[in-house]
Amino acid sequence: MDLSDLYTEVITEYGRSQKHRHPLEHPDVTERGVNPSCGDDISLELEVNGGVIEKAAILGSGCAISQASAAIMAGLIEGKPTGEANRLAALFLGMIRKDVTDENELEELQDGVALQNISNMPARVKCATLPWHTLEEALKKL
Amino acid sequence: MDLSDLYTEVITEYGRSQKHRHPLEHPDVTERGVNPSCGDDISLELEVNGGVIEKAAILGSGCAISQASAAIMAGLIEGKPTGEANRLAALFLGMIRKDVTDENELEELQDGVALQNISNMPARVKCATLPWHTLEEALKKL
Amino acid sequence: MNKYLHDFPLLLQPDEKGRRIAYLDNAATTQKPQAVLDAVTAYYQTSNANPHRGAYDLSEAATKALESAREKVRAFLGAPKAAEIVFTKSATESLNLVAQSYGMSFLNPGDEIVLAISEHHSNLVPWQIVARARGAFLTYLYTDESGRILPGEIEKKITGKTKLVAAAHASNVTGVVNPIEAIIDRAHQVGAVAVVDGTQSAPHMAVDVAALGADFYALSAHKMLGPMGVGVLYGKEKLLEAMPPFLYGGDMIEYVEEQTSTFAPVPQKFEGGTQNVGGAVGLSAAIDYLNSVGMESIREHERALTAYMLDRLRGVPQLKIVGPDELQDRIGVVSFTLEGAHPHDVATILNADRIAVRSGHHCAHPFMCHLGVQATCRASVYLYNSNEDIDRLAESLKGVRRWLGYGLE
Amino acid sequence: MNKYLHDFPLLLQPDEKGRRIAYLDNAATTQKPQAVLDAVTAYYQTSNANPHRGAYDLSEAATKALESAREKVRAFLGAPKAAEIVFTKSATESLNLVAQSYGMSFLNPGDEIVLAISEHHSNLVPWQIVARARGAFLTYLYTDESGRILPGEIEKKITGKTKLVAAAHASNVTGVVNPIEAIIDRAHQVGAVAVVDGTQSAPHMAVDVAALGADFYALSAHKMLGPMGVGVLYGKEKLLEAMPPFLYGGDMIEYVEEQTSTFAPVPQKFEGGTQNVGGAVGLSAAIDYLNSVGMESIREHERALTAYMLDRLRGVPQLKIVGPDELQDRIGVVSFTLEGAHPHDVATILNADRIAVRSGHHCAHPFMCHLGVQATCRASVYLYNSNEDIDRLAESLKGVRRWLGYGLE
Ligand SMILES: Cc1ncc(COP(=O)(O)O)c(C=O)c1O
Ligand SMILES: Cc1ncc(COP(=O)(O)O)c(C=O)c1O
Repeated sequence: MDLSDLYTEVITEYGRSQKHRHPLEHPDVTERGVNPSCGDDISLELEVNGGVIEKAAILGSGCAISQASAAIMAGLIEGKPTGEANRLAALFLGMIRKDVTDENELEELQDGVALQNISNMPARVKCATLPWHTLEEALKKL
Repeated sequence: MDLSDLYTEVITEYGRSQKHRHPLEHPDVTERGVNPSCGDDISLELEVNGGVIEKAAILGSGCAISQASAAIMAGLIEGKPTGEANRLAALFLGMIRKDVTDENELEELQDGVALQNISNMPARVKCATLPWHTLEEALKKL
Repeated sequence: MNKYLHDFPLLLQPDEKGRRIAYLDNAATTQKPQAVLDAVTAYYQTSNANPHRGAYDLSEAATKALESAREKVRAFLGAPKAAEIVFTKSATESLNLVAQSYGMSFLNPGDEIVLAISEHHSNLVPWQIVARARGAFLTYLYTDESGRILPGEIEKKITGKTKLVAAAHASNVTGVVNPIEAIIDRAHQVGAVAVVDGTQSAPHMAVDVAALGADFYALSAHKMLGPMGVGVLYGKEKLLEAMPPFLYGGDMIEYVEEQTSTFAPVPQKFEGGTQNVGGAVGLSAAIDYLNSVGMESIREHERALTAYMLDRLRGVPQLKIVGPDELQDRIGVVSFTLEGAHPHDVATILNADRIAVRSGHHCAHPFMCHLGVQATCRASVYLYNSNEDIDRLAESLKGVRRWLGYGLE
Repeated sequence: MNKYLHDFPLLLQPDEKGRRIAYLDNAATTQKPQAVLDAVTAYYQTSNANPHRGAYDLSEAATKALESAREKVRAFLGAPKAAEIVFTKSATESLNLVAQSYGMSFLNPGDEIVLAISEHHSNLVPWQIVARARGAFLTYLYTDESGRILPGEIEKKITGKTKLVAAAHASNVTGVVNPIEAIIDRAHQVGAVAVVDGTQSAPHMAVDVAALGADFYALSAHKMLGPMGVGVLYGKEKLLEAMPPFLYGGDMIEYVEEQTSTFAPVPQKFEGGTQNVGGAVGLSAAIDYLNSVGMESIREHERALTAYMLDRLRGVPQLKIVGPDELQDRIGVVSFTLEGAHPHDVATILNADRIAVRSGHHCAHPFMCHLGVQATCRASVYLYNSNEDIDRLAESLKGVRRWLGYGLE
C-alpha cells in the first residue's frame, strides 16, 4: 500500500486536530484503551445526558492513524444517542474487517471512510480500531 | 567398532556368570547404582572384615557389559583391603577415560582389560563404569 | 521401495557398506522430509523478523508465518478456535504448562488427580509436583498385563473426588491406543478436567480434539516430521482464559507497572518471549506433508506394517512382546524382550546391522515397574518404513543371542 | 558493500524496486548467515535423532551435536564448566527458570529484589510474580535521564536486605552498557545473587561470565545469528545444583516411582523433554561465524556505525535521541523520537523506503514511564550493517514530518 493512500490530507489533519483533546469537566464515563505492542494509549471521556452523548474527548497519545480515527469518531458521536454510537462503532469495525463494503451504507461514517484502506495494512488495523473498541467498552459501562 | 571387539568371549562369559549373583547373608554395605537412560540397575553388597573385602555380590539387572564389568570387579576385589579396591576402581576408570594406557599398569585389572575398547563406544561407557562407580560410593559409606 | 522414502534425505544415505538405515525409533523422534527443511530455510531467507512487533513488512511477514502455522495446527487438530492453540517448545513444556498453570491454580487439598500408570514421565512427574504442592492425591489407572486400561478401572478410579485426569491418547511403550473417549467422558461426568497427551497419537491418526472433548491436548512437532523445539498445547478457550500465565516476559503483557502487570489475551498470554517462528513454519510444512499423504493412509500403512512386524517377531525364538500381541487399538510401536539378552545389548547388536531401535525404560518407569520389566527394546514405524525394514529387524534379532555367547538355537 | 553482507541471503534480496532492505532491528532479532541455515539442514540430513537415549549411532551423533554445542557456548561465555550451560528456548525462558526455580526456593518474606528500572519485561515481570508469591519486595535502580545507572544508586539500593539483583548487561532501549561489574560486586558484598540478562550484550561484545562473577547469565540465540527457539542459561554449578528443576519430564529424572521422583545431575535436571538439537547446532554454527569475525572486530565495527548514526541523527531536524548521545559504554542500539510524529508512523514511513526499525515501548514499560516517553523508534545495528544503511535511515527520517502533514522545514 502506498504511503499517500495512508497519510491522506484528511487523516493527517484529523490526526493533528486538537478539537477533542481537552479533558471533560464531568465525564460520566472514562475508558482507557491500549495497543500494548505499538504504544497507542488513549482515554475516552464521555458526557451523557438522557441517553445522548453530549461531549466526547480523547486524551492520551497514539499514532496519526489512531488519533485521526479517534478525532473522527468523537466528531461523529457527539450529539448522538448511545445506541446510535454503538451502531456506528459496529459499522466502522465492519468496514475495517471488510464485512461491510457497500458505499451507501458506509456514508454514515462520513470522514471515517478515509480509514477504509487500513484493512490492507494488518500492522495498522489495530491503530484504527482502538478508539472504536474503547467506545464500545465505555458504552457498556453506562 | 566391531561387535566382535565388544562381545568377546571373555565379556559374554563374565556377563552370563552367576558366581557373584547371590545375595550375601550379612552385608556390611549395600549400594544401588543406576543408569537411568538404559535401564542398568544393580546393587552391590560387600562383607568387610578388618578392612578387607571378604565377599562381594552383585544383584539387579543390566546389560552384558555392565554385568561383565561387575563380575570381573567382584572377582578382583574379593580378598583385597578396601584401600586396594579403591585404587583398582580409580585404575579402571582411568583406563576407560584413556588417562591410563600403560599395559603394565593395567595388568593389575586382569580380565578387566577386556573392557578397554569400550572407551571407543560413548553409548556404552556408562555401562562399563557403573559397577565401579557404585563400588566407590559403597566404600565411602564404610 | 516405500514411495515416501525419497523425500527423506537422512533415510536415503548409504553407509560405507552401502546400507540404508532401517530407522525404527519413530516414537522417539522422526526424520524430516526435505520439504520441511526447505520451508524453514525459506522462512529465514525471506521472512525472518520478530513477529507481533515491527511496523515494517518483514515483521508482518513473520507474524503471518506464525499465525498461519497456528491456523494450520488448529485445523489439523479440529480445534474450534486458533486462540486455543498455544505454541510451546515441546509436549513436555505443554504438559508442564497445564500442570503449573491450571494445576497449581485449580487443584486443592484433598482433590484427586488420576493418571494412567502407562504415562510418559512428561505427563506424570509434573503431576507429582503439583500434587505435593497442592496437597492433592495421585491415583493411577492400572492396565492389564498387555498394557490395556479396562473399563472397570475407569469407573472405579475416576470418582467424585477426582478433579483432573491425565492420560495419553496412545502409549509410547506398548503402542496401545487408550480408551480416551471413555476416560474423557468419565472425567466430565464427575466434573474433572481431562488432559490428553497426544504426542504419540497426533502424528499417526486423524485427531479431532473437539469431537473427543479433550480439555487439553499436547503434542511435539519433532515426532510428526517437524523440527525439534516446537510443541503445541490445545486448550479450551474458557480454561485457558481462566489460567494464569506460565512464562512471563515480552509479548504476553498488556500493561506493566513497577509493581504489577496485566496480561494479553490468549494465546499470547502463554507465549512469553520471542516465538520460534522458524520452528512453527517447519511444523506447518510437516502438517502439509502429512495432509498430502492423508492421515487415513498413514494409519492404514502403519497398521499393515505393524501386522507384519508382529508376525515376523513371533518368528524370532525367545522373543516376548511387551504389550498387546494383536492389531486392535494400537499404533505402530512394539516393545519386546529377548530372553537372556539385555535390551541395551540387543540395540547395540541391531545397530551393527544399521537398524535403529530404542532400548530402555522409554521414560515410563512406573509403567515398566507395573509390567514387571526392567527395560525393553522398542521398534516404532512411520510412513516411510516398509516391510524391508521389518525383515532386517527380524533377521538381525535372530543373531543377537549368538553374539552374547548363547549357543545356536 | 559490507563484506559480511553476502553471507546473509535475506539481506541481499532486492524488492520489486531493486532496493535491498536496510535492516536496523537487530535488537529484536538478527538475520542468519547461510552457514547457520546449512548447519541446521545438515544436522537433519545426517545426524537427527533423539539424543541421550538410543544405543544406535545416529542417536550418538545427535548427543555429540548437542554436547559439542554446549561446549561451544561454554567457551564463548567463558563459563568454567559445560555443566553450567543449560539450553532453554529463549532468554525469556532462561530468566523465568531462574525466577521460578531459584527465586521461589531461596527468597523469603521481607527479602528485597533489586531490579534496574531499564529491564526488559522478561527480566522484570517474572520477579514481580516471585516477589508477590514469596512476600519479597521489589525495588528499582533508577537511571538518570539518559538511561545510565549512577554509582550512588547502586550503593543506596543494594543493601543488607537485598537477596537478589537482576540487571541487563546492556539495555535494549537506550543501548547503555550498564556498570554490571559494579552491580555484581555490590550484590556479592551484601550476600545477594546477581542475575544478568545478557541478551543484548553477548551478541555484540566478548563476554566472560567467570571474570564478571555473574551468578546467572541469560541469552537468546536468535539475537546472535542463531535460530529462533534456543536460549541459554549460564548458572554457577553450586547454585544450579541447589535449585529444584523447572520442567519435569523425560531425560531430567533419575528414578520415578508412582508418588515421587529423583532428578538427574545438572544440566540435564533443567532440560526436561526432547532438546532442540537442531537449534543448538544452529547456535553453535552462529558462534563459529561470530568467532571467525571476532567479537572485538564486531564491537569495533558497531562502535563506528553507532558514532556515524549518532552523528547523522543529530542532523535530522526535530529529532531527539532517547538515551546517551555519546559513544561511551553503549552498544549500537539508538532510540529516538521525532517531534510531532508518533514512532509507529515513523516506522511505517521508513518501511516505505525499505528501512526496518522498531517502534513502541520495546517491552520496557516501566523504563519508558521513567524516561517520560510513551514510545520511541529504535534503530539497532549488527556486523552486516554499513554507513549506507544509516544514510538511508537519516535521509528517510527527514521526510517523515512532511508525510504527516507538517509544512516543509
Ligand atoms: C507419550 C509421550 N508423551 C510425551 C513425550 C515428550 O515429548 P517431548 O520429549 O518432545 O517433550 C513423549 C516423547 O518423548 C511421549 O512419547
Ligand atoms: C534485554 C532483553 N532481554 C530479554 C529479551 C527477551 O529475549 P527473547 O524474546 O528472545 O526471550 C530481549 C529481547 O526481546 C531483550 O532485548
